[in-house]
Amino acid sequence: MKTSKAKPYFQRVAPWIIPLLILLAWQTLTGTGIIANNVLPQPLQVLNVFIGMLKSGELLTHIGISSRRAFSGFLIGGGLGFLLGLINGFWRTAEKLTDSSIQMIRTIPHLSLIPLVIIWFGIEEPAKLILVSLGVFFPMYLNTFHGIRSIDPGLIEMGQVYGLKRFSLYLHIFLPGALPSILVGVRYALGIMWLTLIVAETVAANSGLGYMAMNAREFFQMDVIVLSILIYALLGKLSDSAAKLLEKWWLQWNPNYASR
Amino acid sequence: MKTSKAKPYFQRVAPWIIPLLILLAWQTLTGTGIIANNVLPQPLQVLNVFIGMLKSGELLTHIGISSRRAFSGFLIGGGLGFLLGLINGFWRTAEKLTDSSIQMIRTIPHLSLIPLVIIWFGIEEPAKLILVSLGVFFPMYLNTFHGIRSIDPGLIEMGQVYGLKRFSLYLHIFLPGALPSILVGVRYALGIMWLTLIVAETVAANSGLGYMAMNAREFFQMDVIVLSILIYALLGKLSDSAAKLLEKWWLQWNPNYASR
Amino acid sequence: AGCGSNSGSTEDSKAATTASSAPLAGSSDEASTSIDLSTVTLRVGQTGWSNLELGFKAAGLSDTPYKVQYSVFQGGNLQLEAMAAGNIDLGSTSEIPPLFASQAANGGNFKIIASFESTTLNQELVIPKGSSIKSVADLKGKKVAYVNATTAHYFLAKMLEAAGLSWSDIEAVPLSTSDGLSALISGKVDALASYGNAIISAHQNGATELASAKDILSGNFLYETTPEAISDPAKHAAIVDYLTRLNKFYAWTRSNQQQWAEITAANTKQPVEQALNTLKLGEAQQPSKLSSDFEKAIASQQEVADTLAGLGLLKSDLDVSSIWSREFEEELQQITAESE
Amino acid sequence: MPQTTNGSHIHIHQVSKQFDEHPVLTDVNVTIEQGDFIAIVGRSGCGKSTLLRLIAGLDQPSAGSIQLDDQNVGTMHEDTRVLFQEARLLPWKRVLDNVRIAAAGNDKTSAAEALAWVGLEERGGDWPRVLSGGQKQRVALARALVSRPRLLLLDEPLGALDALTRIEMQQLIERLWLEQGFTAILVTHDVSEAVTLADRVLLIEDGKIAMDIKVSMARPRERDSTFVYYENHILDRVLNRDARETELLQSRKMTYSI
Amino acid sequence: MPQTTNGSHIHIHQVSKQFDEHPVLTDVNVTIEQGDFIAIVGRSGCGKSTLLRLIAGLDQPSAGSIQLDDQNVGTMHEDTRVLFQEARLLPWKRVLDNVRIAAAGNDKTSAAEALAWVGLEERGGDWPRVLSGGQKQRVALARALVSRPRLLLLDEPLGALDALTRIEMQQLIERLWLEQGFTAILVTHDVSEAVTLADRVLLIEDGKIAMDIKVSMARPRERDSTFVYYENHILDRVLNRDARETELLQSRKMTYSI
Ligand SMILES: Nc1ncnc2c1ncn2[C@@H]1O[C@H](COP(=O)(O)OP(=O)(O)OP(=O)(O)O)[C@@H](O)[C@H]1O
Ligand SMILES: Nc1ncnc2c1ncn2[C@@H]1O[C@H](COP(=O)(O)OP(=O)(O)OP(=O)(O)O)[C@@H](O)[C@H]1O
Ligand SMILES: [Mg+2]
Ligand SMILES: [Mg+2]
Repeated sequence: MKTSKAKPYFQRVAPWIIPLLILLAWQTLTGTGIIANNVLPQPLQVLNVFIGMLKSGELLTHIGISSRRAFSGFLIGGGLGFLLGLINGFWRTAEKLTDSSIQMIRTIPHLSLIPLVIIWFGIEEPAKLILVSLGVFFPMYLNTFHGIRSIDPGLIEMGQVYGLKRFSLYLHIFLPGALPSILVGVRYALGIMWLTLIVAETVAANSGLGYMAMNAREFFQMDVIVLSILIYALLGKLSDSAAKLLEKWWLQWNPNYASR
Repeated sequence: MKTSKAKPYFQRVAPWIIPLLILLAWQTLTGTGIIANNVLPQPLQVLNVFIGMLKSGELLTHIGISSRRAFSGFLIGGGLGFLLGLINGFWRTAEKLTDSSIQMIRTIPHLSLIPLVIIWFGIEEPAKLILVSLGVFFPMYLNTFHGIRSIDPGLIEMGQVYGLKRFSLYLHIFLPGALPSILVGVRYALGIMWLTLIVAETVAANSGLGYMAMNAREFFQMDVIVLSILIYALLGKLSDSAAKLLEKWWLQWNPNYASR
Repeated sequence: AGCGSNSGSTEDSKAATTASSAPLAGSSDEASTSIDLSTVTLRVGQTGWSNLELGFKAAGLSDTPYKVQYSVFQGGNLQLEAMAAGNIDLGSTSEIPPLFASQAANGGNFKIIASFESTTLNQELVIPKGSSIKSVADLKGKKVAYVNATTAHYFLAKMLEAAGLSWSDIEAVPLSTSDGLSALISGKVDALASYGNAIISAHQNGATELASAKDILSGNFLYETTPEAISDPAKHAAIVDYLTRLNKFYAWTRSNQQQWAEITAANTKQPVEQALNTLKLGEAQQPSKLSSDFEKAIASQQEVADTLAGLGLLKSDLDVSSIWSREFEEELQQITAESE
Repeated sequence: MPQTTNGSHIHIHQVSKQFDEHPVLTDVNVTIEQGDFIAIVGRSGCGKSTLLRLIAGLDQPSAGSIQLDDQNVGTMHEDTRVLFQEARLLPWKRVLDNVRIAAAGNDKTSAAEALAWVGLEERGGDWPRVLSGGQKQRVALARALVSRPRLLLLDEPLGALDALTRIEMQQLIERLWLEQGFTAILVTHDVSEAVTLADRVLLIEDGKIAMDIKVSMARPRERDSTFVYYENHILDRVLNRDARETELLQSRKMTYSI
Repeated sequence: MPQTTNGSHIHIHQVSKQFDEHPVLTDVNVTIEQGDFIAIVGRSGCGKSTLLRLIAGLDQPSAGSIQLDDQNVGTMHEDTRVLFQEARLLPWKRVLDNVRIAAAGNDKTSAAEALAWVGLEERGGDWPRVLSGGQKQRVALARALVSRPRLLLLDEPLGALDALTRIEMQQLIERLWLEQGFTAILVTHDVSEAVTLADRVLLIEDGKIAMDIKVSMARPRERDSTFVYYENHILDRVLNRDARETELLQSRKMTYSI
């Protein structure tokens, strides 16, 4: 009882302690020149660049273009991965036919396919979309499949014995049962999505965050480099939070998610 | 009963149908010139290059160097991720302090850190190790943490009520309970490990598979490019199979793994 | 190791006063008393493949009295990036990357200290097999790949200017050397401005030359080092020694063309004849050797800077001489004088 | 016997089941008529649940055949419902929705009605995890009863309930059985429950049907002398197997209606 | 009463527990002496498991206090063991290892011995998932009994067992209790079981202790007239609550020893 008032306060503050310490260390180390500016720019300098690029509209354009690329790729690759995961989780024959091939392809790091993607699909938007889709496909597929496979067999038996057919069985048992795992897959896929985009946007892009970062690298603009990293972090955080919100909402029944 | 003899045969053959079809299509399309050789080399040509490079010992050197880099990074990053996942899964205060910071950093695509890693850690082996470690850290951390958190609370309660203290509780309940999830993390991490290495080995490397592939790209040696992709696939498959073997062995108790 | 022939005179004249020159000191006792090079590690960048490391070994020049640590980069810009972070001591680039690097917050943490003349062959604007494009002027509205912030960037601009086009008349696509090559061969771009291996490979895959940069470019290859290395007597001495050996190395490749072509071919996976041919043509056009004419080199680079400034890629007021250091001028003149 | 008998009939012929090398059932033969109410009793681990799973088509016999309405039981049968020994509630559905999945056409009203039968009309909106053990079991019962099966298999449906709730639930099962006329097979460890509900009691022992007794009593059954006769008859058979048990019986001098 | 009483004593003072707004227990007061054997009976969902969890320190009361050996129960207590209503076996440990985690010093011999007590000496090497419902429950019982607690909380430990196995397990619990002298609290829905084992029977009704009876009989107890007196006394109290139940009683004319 005594601690119940002290704790929430600590718990609310705790997550910010380390980020604040880092920021503080960053500012003092760079501000006092212990770390040279070309090794790490000052936070305020980064903020200035941020405001400048924000005002000129440049930043928002880049973010907009990158986001569109990212999410189109996510929808295509993630959607396919999800569907195939469902099908293979459910239908043994399909699994036997395709799973081991998919697993084999999965082990090819998709970034090593860049030369082939360029040769086959060119250097325009399709190539970027394909790379992102490829990157996103596998975590979605794996987690959907794994989620379906790790549903308590007792519950599936129950569903079958109560006369649930294909579609109802999906809707009432497989989907909700696999959902925690699928959402973990979504969060992974979102991470891979941004990761891929960074590399994909260095291939023949003249817009987007990856281009902005690469360009900054060529001109040694440390402040822009750091800014672009922070923006990636921000975008990543945003999409991750969205996924987390879905978790909270869809997984209320699960004490492991409800209690957080 | 009738199908029980026909099935195993189909099941043993089925996984090879698609790969064989692909190989066949590849050979006929390239062999007949429908697909030009500079768009996709013939399988036999790739095989020739493979044998040639194998004989000269060059290939094995590259593979050896890359593997050493990959697994050192995996051990460091994966080990740290695992430890921190355990600590945070178990100890609420640590979680409150560090989890949200880790999650924030996680959303930064680690490849976007390449410029900073170069500036801070140079261009030698440490930089590559750090990139791989960074890439591997997060899946290991996330899955360990998630694995521990999704253990049936009833079993944890049981363990506590039966007087299991910290270490025993870890050993008998948390670790085995989180193992399926941890192993999924290992398989992800292995994927990310090779992916990162491909990019990391284009930064100031003069050995390793990434360098070999990059070099081939500079000279548009499609056969070497395709070969390097196949070797990545092979290495990925090998490490994945090792992880799967662990699954089979450690998760005998779990009908979802035992039955496969 | 066949490299001590001209060491005596330099030592006598310089070692006592500047204590900065100990070329090929391995053979000399006095050198080691004046300056201890054995604790020095010189970190050298190479572009593309380990050409210097292997070349020195083949030419018998690798017995340096200091340690040399080599790294390979994809391009000169990346070498300068590593130098900005203090990760290498000696880098080599074309004239363009230093111009960009100098715009960094701290001026890039480098100075250009030497210039080598080299061939300007294999720097071309090429079109894929079967292309209907006849001249640079035909590129209007076409997709042209180039390697950003390199000589290709510069000579493409010059070629367009000569053909009466402006940069915005084409659809310029910045690609890395390898991606540009892939894109050209698979017909995804209409032309490619690139250099070196990419051009050789492009020709092998049926591409043809639309325009050559051999008369646009100076062929100057610049060597950069960090201010700290310049002022560190030991490093300074090591660099001078290294550049001396470098000049010898190029001389060696001229007299051992077959051997060097074989090494090149093995490491870049091309036929030996092709490597040999490239080497011969290049040497015929403009042999690789150290140049100590600082004025000429700086003027040449200033012209490049002005062109890029005209494209809006650089600040217009860049004074190129500000990124040069003449600290090595005397020693370099010595070397060139001796090697003649 | 129910008025209308639209229940399934079952023919179990020489059925054996073994797990690995360990035999659980050997050469079991039973015929079950349309609309019968069968109780299966036997000691813990004797194979009651296993037999139920075989009849439901959830598992395949190692030898022999099971015919449901003259068809070999391959996989699950359309009109068969099972109440498992564990509740098996879907954790992601609220209590009412858990019952609804079994109701014809997902009907909410009949699901709510079924919840009322088991005395949980007010818990429809809760998550299964907050229910008590007995409440979970009752939800599972409601789900089984709302599904209008032709064959209903009940695996210790009332094990976690107190005496009173238990009687209510027995009456509920009997009433619905009489109304709907399905065939019912009830696994129970309570002989008195078996006699209360079943037309026929089977005892499984050593992997075989060791006893097969018809209980010819009018319904609703009262605990009269006939009842006690059947109860004791079955209990004697169950308990008087070996010396140890007889001895136990004497030392405790209890009636075994537990 | 056991010979040696190294059991805990418990003082429950004005304890209330509610989930969300829904009250389960209100103002419960009980004192339990060292080495007592207490049985808790009550209808499904009345709060038996909840009370047990509060005593075990697995949950906190909404109001009031619980003292174990004169100390406030904050979290779990060193020497308290709980047998949960579900078996809660670790699926990744074989049966014997599941029992071992509770044995002092992880002792294999005593774990094997405990398995023999519950008649499963041969199943030590199996995975829990292949056990039958009653076998799982017996493994959980073995695990609870091997752990030499000072306070043992048993939540319907014998619910899934047949009559005979049940009696054996009751005797087992009684014997170990007499030997080791722990304090035992047994939740059961079987009044006869409560009378067989407990010194004191508590009935929970409407969130309160509605009845608190001392059972003063010598052990081992036989089903004599005193036994039946206690049994009927408790059953009357349990069943004669309202008209509906009385009516039920009359219509069925059964004794409620189920
Ligand atoms: N975590 C919880 N959240 C909300 N309600 C709960 C929770 N746990 C228990 N309850 C409710 O409290 C009441 C008492 O539950 P409890 O498990 O103590 O019953 P019980 O007496 O053990 O019943 P049974 O004999 O059926 O096991 C029930 O109505 C149950 O739904
Ligand atoms: N999948 C399985 N693999 C191996 N053995 C099994 C399996 N399922 C059941 N058994 C074994 O078969 C025997 C019979 O099990 P079953 O579940 O049918 O018993 P039961 O009569 O239902 O017992 P209870 O009353 O305890 O539930 C048990 O010894 C059990 O361990
Ligand atoms: Mg059973
Ligand atoms: Mg309970």
